[in-house]
Amino acid sequence: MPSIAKPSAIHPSLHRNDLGLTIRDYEGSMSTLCAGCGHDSVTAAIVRACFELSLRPHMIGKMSGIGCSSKTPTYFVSGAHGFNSAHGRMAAIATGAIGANRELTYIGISGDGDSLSIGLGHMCHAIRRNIKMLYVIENNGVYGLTKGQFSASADVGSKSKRGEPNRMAPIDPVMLGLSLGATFIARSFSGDKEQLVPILKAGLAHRGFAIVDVISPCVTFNDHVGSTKSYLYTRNNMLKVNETDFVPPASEILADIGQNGAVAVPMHDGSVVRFKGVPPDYDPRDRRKVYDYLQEHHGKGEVVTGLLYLDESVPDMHELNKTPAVSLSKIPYEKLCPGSAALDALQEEFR
Amino acid sequence: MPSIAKPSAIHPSLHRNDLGLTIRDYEGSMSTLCAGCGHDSVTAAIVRACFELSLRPHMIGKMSGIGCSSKTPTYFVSGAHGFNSAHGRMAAIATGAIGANRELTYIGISGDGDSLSIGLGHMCHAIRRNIKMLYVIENNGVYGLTKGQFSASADVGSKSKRGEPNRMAPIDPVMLGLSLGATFIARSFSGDKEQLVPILKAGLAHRGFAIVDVISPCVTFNDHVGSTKSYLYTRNNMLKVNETDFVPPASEILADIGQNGAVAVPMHDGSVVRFKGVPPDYDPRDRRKVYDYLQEHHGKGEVVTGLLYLDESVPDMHELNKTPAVSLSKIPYEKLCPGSAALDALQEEFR
Amino acid sequence: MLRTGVEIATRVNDFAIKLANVNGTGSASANGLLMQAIFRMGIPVSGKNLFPSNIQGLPTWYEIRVNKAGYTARALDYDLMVAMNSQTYDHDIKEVRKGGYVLFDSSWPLDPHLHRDDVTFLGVPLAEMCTQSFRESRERILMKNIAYAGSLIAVLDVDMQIVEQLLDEKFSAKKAMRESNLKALKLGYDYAREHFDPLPFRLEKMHENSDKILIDGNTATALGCVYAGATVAAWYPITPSTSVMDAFTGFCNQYRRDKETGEMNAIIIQAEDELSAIAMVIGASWNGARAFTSTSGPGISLMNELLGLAYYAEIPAVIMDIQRVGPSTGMPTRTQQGDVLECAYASHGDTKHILLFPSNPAECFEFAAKCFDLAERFQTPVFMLSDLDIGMNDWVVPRLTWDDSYRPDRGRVLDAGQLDEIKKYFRYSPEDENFVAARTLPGVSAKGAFFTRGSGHTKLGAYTEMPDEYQEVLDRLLKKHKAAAKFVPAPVIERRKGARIGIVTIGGCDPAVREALDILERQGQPADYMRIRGFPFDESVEKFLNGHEVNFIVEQNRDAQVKSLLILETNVPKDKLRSVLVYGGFPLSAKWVIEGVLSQRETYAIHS
Amino acid sequence: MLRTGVEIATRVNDFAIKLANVNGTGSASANGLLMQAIFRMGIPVSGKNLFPSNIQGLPTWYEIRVNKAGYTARALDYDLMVAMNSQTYDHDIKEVRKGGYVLFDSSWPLDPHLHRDDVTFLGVPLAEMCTQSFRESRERILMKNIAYAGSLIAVLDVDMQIVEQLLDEKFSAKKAMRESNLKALKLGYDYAREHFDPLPFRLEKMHENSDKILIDGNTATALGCVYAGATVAAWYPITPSTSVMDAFTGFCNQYRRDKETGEMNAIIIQAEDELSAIAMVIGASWNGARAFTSTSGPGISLMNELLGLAYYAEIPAVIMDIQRVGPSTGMPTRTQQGDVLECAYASHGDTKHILLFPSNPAECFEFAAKCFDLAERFQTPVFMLSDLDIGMNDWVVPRLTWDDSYRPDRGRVLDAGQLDEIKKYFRYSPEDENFVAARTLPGVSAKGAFFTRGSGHTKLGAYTEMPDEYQEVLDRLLKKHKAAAKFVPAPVIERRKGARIGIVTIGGCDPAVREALDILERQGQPADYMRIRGFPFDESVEKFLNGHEVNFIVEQNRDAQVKSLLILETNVPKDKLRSVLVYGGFPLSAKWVIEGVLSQRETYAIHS
Ligand SMILES: Cc1ncc(C[n+]2csc(CCOP(=O)(O)OP(=O)(O)O)c2C)c(N)n1
Ligand SMILES: Cc1ncc(C[n+]2csc(CCOP(=O)(O)OP(=O)(O)O)c2C)c(N)n1
Ligand code: SF4
Ligand code: SF4
Ligand SMILES: [Mg+2]
Ligand SMILES: [Mg+2]
Repeated sequence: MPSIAKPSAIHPSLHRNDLGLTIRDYEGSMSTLCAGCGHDSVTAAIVRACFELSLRPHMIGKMSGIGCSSKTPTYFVSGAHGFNSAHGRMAAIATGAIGANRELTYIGISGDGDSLSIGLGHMCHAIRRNIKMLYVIENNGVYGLTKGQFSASADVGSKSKRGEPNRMAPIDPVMLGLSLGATFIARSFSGDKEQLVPILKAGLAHRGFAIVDVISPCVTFNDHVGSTKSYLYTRNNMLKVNETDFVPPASEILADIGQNGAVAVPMHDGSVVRFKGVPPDYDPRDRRKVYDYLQEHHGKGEVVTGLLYLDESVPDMHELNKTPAVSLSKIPYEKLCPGSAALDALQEEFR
Repeated sequence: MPSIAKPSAIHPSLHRNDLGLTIRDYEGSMSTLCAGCGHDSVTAAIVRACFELSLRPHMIGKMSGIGCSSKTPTYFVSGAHGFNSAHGRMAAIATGAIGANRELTYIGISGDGDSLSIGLGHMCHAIRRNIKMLYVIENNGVYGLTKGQFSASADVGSKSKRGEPNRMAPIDPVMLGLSLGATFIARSFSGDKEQLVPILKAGLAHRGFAIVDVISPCVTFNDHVGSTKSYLYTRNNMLKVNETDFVPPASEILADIGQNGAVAVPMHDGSVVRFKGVPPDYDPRDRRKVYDYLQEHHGKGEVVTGLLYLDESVPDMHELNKTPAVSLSKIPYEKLCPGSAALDALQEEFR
Repeated sequence: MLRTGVEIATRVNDFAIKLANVNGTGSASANGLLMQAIFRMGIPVSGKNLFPSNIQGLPTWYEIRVNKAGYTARALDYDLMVAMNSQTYDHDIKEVRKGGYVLFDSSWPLDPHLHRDDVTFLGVPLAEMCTQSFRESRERILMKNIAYAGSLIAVLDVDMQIVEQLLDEKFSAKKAMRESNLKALKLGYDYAREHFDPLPFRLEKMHENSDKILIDGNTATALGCVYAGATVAAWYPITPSTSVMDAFTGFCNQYRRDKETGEMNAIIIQAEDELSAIAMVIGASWNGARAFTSTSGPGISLMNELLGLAYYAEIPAVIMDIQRVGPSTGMPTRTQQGDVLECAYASHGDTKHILLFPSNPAECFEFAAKCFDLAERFQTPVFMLSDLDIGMNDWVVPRLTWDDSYRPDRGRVLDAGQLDEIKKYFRYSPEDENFVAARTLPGVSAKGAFFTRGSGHTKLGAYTEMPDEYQEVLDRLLKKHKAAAKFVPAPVIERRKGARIGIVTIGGCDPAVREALDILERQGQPADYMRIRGFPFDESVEKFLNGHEVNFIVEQNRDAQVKSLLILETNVPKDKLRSVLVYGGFPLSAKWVIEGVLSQRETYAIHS
Repeated sequence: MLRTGVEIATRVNDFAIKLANVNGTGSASANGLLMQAIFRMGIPVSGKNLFPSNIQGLPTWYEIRVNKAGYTARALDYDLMVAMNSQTYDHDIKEVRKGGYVLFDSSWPLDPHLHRDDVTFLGVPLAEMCTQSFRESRERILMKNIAYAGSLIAVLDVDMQIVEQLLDEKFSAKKAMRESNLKALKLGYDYAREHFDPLPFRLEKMHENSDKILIDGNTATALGCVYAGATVAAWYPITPSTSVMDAFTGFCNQYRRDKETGEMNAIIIQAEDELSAIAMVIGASWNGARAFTSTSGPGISLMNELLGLAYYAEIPAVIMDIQRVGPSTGMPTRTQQGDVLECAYASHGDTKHILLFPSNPAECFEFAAKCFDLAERFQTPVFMLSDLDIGMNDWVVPRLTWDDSYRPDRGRVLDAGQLDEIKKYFRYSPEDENFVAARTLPGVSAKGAFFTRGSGHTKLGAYTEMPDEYQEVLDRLLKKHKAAAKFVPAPVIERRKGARIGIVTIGGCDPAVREALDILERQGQPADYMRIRGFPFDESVEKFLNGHEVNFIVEQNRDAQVKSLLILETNVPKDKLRSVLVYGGFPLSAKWVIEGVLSQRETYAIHS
């Protein structure tokens, strides 16, 4: 099918990163989403995060399910392998992919339908296994690709385009993550790149499973008055609990960490995540405090955003399973096959 | 296959309930579970709860998935229809059953494997829909019927029979329920009938979805030293946060409710649940407090039991959907078919 | 009827036009308006919407075929192309037949390389005119479509009164919208009248549609479920089945809601996935409600396990499978008949299911209702295999009728009274002449209580792991399935003089195959026709096939799934069955059927 | 070889015994001990464990057949019944053949109604003796089993040295256990020696097993996966497949763990369900690891959707399906071959998969490894269809051998170097002679990067919704599947003089069918034999079937699934194919095969 002739986006800065690559090198093919779709902004933020972290494109694995959101991996880092799999199964497919090759950096893109309905069980168990990946939920409160049905993240009272209110309690990936022992939990907004990019970078550096719930409005089916996932509503009700600073490994900035009241968390890979403007009654390392804070502000109808919870102390799936540092898919066959002699010896037990 | 010849259990009291039935009338066929299995005690508690509530056997619907736990509906209330369905699908099948007939009292029996692994998504969405049923998880930390693999509820460090420790964070149905907005959340122990029976009765009277997580040891595969789901461990580490009193509708006891520091919650059907011995820092009606309390004591390795959280204010699936009070399956066809005249009229729109 | 690529006499009510648009620009309403107006002119017409799996920005096409003889299958050569999508100019302009016409937006000049000498280009400055006449940018985009509709109305002689009438009906509430639509319509209309000569093909009123309606299969399916008395619907959104539930919801609000109390005599549950959707249907049916789900291929795959439970535990379930192109996600907005084998034998172990094959929305209505009677009488899952073409396109079909004396066939269900009369109740015996045993519903009587299980059970309903006891039940299930053959809709059979071959098909292939049959007959290749409408197959299916030296099975999948089912489930020798397979994803055209049959001419002995 | 019910000459190494126990009382080890001892005596033997889907308390049986001629399929008439389960006395005692023996626990008197004049009752006061000799109640229960083993050793002439040797090996670590076992053994042994005359059938050393081993299919399957170099295993527990992963885990700890670092060159993931298990396999294979899952029918049903994804996106996947009795939960501890059709055509849309049919543990080992080569060469799912009988029973098979020169066939995978050499990389072309295109692995080179999708794609890997582009790829997939016929294990074919009929089967039916063939030949009914080992079918399969006027397809399911596959996927006329179906859930016996064939004698013209 002929591809669209929109003019390709222009990036003023052709600034190069440590690999000598420009941000262009992290882009993908032209988006086919609706003009104004929040998902395209998330794509742009991912492009920037990968660029700034100087990730090698071919060492990235892009995973997704099915949905408008799940289409987006085609729109970033065309130099990376991508897998647009089946509806709701991405977390499980990623688990297998990561099991086979722990050397790649995994970026999973999902939607609220993909993750909170059909794929809910898989996501919960991916959290349990603490598989090392960045897991982005592009959350618009509806099933975009199937034309606007409520998803499980729709808030009570939020109105559909036709005006019917949703009546069921929403599934909040943040609360869910807290209850399941998730080790990295963030919420952001597609319209706030300043906040989103550092969070994505921190997520990419995290030791295990990093959930980032991004409110990403669906301009076509859920951006109307009465929706609690619209641009307007989110802007008006968004509360930033903190600002995230991502400090790459061995950066001189390391010096002033912890100073002037900022909370600093050293990441597994040597980088540091620094939280600024953290309220006194809040500590991103204390599950109880976080839950309490969120409950309180959620009660006030506020959409709390930021890197909400972080715990670098929990081993990921590979550490738990004592697999070698090198990718299992790279281990030479000779090391895997016990050989005929061992077989003969073994068979003495079968007599 | 010939059924077993164990002598059938003897019940001393042949006391009759309001329907003139004895407890025998609430029993089912002989259990084929291992001698000492916790599930059999849960069965006994259910028998007693139904008997004491004077439920009409044929107005009960028994639902289950697959597992040793899911076998138990055959062992109680043989006068009720039962549905031993498929592994993990009970919550969804019950949703449909309840949708069709809201007049029955539904008792769902599941296992930790059935509910927290393969059936996790369905259970979470049953919570969201707040379908009116008692949902019992007979939680033994293992897959009993398939011979003892760890389930998702196995605690970190809990040892398998072979001695390997579980390494992944458990999925705790109580925490999960809190995060998903469940309206009735309890935890108990198969070995503590005094606590369990009133909780089951309260659950049966609840307006919506009542989760009861019952620690129910698997004597064959998970009752050894090193297991955190053994009889011994549970007894030693169990902390009763409160005592539940179930007060049936229009009972004289109603008088002294609320007195001597007890918390009393009026149920949808006019009955009352009274909490005794509630710690000062605890309120079963305050989600935040409950979460905080559980986190604190869980941290100390305590197994907090009791009717932990209760909210009677949330409508169930039928109320949310404005269905009639009578079972949909009973509505006469004449009321359902618009008839030929309406069809002719309608078709003017199709021209 | 097909015409060769060259000859172009002036033709009345016999031509095909194609409209190429950009998805999400509101062209659908303009195209629908045209289609509906032609329908109201009493002329046989069809419209096929070829849309992408995308919400906005990708190419989308709409085809309208007008044919006084009533041939309304997809035509493959277009007399007129309305080229509104610059991305696809190349492709679209190539598709116009020699001597055909291209109507395009002349606000921008056509790139020279797009020019063709053998077609006439009709330029209308649509964007220009709309920009001048309308303020809002969104409105300008929308009105462009109405404007080209206006031009078409002019060049094709669509009855303007009818069009205005349609606008009145559509915008009775919103006067302003009506005005702007009329305005846009006039823009295009007047421009065309001024600048273009009459085309060699045009419309003229007929009286073919007085007893007909214009409806899509999914709406008709939903209506069938309402009339059958379905009260529980569970589903998970998936193209192209979603509109079944949208329509069912609408009809329930219209017909099932109590004006005073606001209570609705139905519950529609958007499930968390397809596993739960079928689970809910099974749970509701177990409890005595008429329940159904609508889905498409991927959903059927996910339902596999529970379909086996319903089959083995003998629980009614109705599944509307609106097929799309597989495997996997495949092409969600393209049509295929690729789920036939999967539905017939869904689930592990030995299972066989009942299938119905509607050919158009009218049969969707009839068969949807029928599904519930079959599911309850045979206490088993019943599939209606519709598809995207039937389900989502508007078809001209005879008015739907309903017999008010109809009462649901609930099958064998014992009530409290009947239970009192028997000594002891057993779920799986005694069986009736169709090998069906009586079930009981929860909440009726303790005497009827039994334990439903998907594990091994005896004919009395008790748990078993014993071969003979297990086998006894499984063997009855096989007989029960065979017995259903007499109850599914019989095949439609039409014979022609001198026919020695048979042409067989299912579902939406019907109009294309019928057109092909006429053409073949004219070419001295008369063939008998059979359209299969249900599985298990009725004896008449076997008789027809055995009665012809060769039968061509026309179906829309790669692996000849219907033919495979005929081979396995009838006594017909394999060499009597040939395939004509078309599975690219667009609705079937007679041309492909004819080519498919004639290309195999040499491979069979017959014909002078 | 079968004997008629009456004649009872003294027989050496030719008899069958059945042991009836209560589940969960530890009888398995006693029965296994006997079986192993007989094996060590060099005598052809088989043991079939008929256990319930229950952990403790329900009836369970173990059958041992000893046959010097090597016929070790299930025998249906028992010379000796060891009746240890009072619940099933009735049933068990009835099963003993005329003139047979019943060994029972005489601690309690047998109810008179159980008495039979035509069998001899051997009472051993097992409980009594054990209560006197052992303190702990659990020990008493366990030792009762060892005690009856002792009695059997006595009456059957099992070599006591071998038994003691086995105990030494088993309890090398636990001396105390060894002593109590020996003690219990002696109790039963001495009692029997004292009280019973020699039986008319007994054991005598032979030398048949020197080059053989005793192993179950699931262990062999796991071993095959280890030797094939599988590094990622994902599974969800389900009987009877669970022991595949138990064994794989054990072998990985043994062979894949680095003694120093403790690191393991494999990851075994217990998934949350079967959907995720297959998802993990697909993810891992996509990433270049050899990955597999093991499951049974219900799991296959749940995997349906993703199997279509792997087929269409062309991703290797290996699935070990240890079949059990369906439909639905069915009988989890009974055996069947009921998933053949579901696996062959799994998923919606047009799909076809590669199937392997091992007949015993030795082939499980060989085929399990083969699965990975096929999956990677053809970039598609490959199923090995084992079953409960093969997978969970101990079989006597030739020692397993491994060719150290074997290297995995990774199929077409481009490395960085090869990618540098090509101008541009496209996922789905060019194709090789087997219609397979080269894939690339993530993490190798940006030049090899592509987007894997289950949605419509062109032969270059780009997204498409266009019929011709879609069809081009789908047609190649069909050719690719056909091409695999040359690569799956060829059928085993054995011809007999004068044979005019063919007898065809798959998998674990092999020993029973071979025994039947010998008996039929003796009865003047020689038949040629073909055991199919893979799908798609090799030409030789077609040739064999066409070469016989009638072929009997022996299989363990109700719906003749293998025969159906042969009808659909070969050119063989239907009337050449007949069915012999045995699907009650117990392993096949020659008796049923013979009956099945002879009962259809009248229906075909052949034989003098
Ligand atoms: C098994 C299956 N069921 C249903 C669908 C149809 N489907 C495609 S996308 C989608 C939901 C998408 O919603 P979400 O994940 O929130 O993504 P969004 O489009 O909103 O970004 C559904 C139901 C499918 N592709 N597969
Ligand atoms: C689809 C499917 N997968 C796997 C199984 C096998 N299976 C039966 S019960 C069970 C787990 C039971 O564990 P749980 O729910 O905790 O019940 P318990 O036996 O411990 O009481 C499993 C995996 C099955 N029956 N169906
Ligand atoms: S439908 Fe909504 S989610 Fe999908 S692309 Fe358009 S705006 Fe984005
Ligand atoms: S195995 Fe465990 S859970 Fe199952 S019956 Fe026995 S004790 Fe109970
Ligand atoms: Mg969404
Ligand atoms: Mg359990």
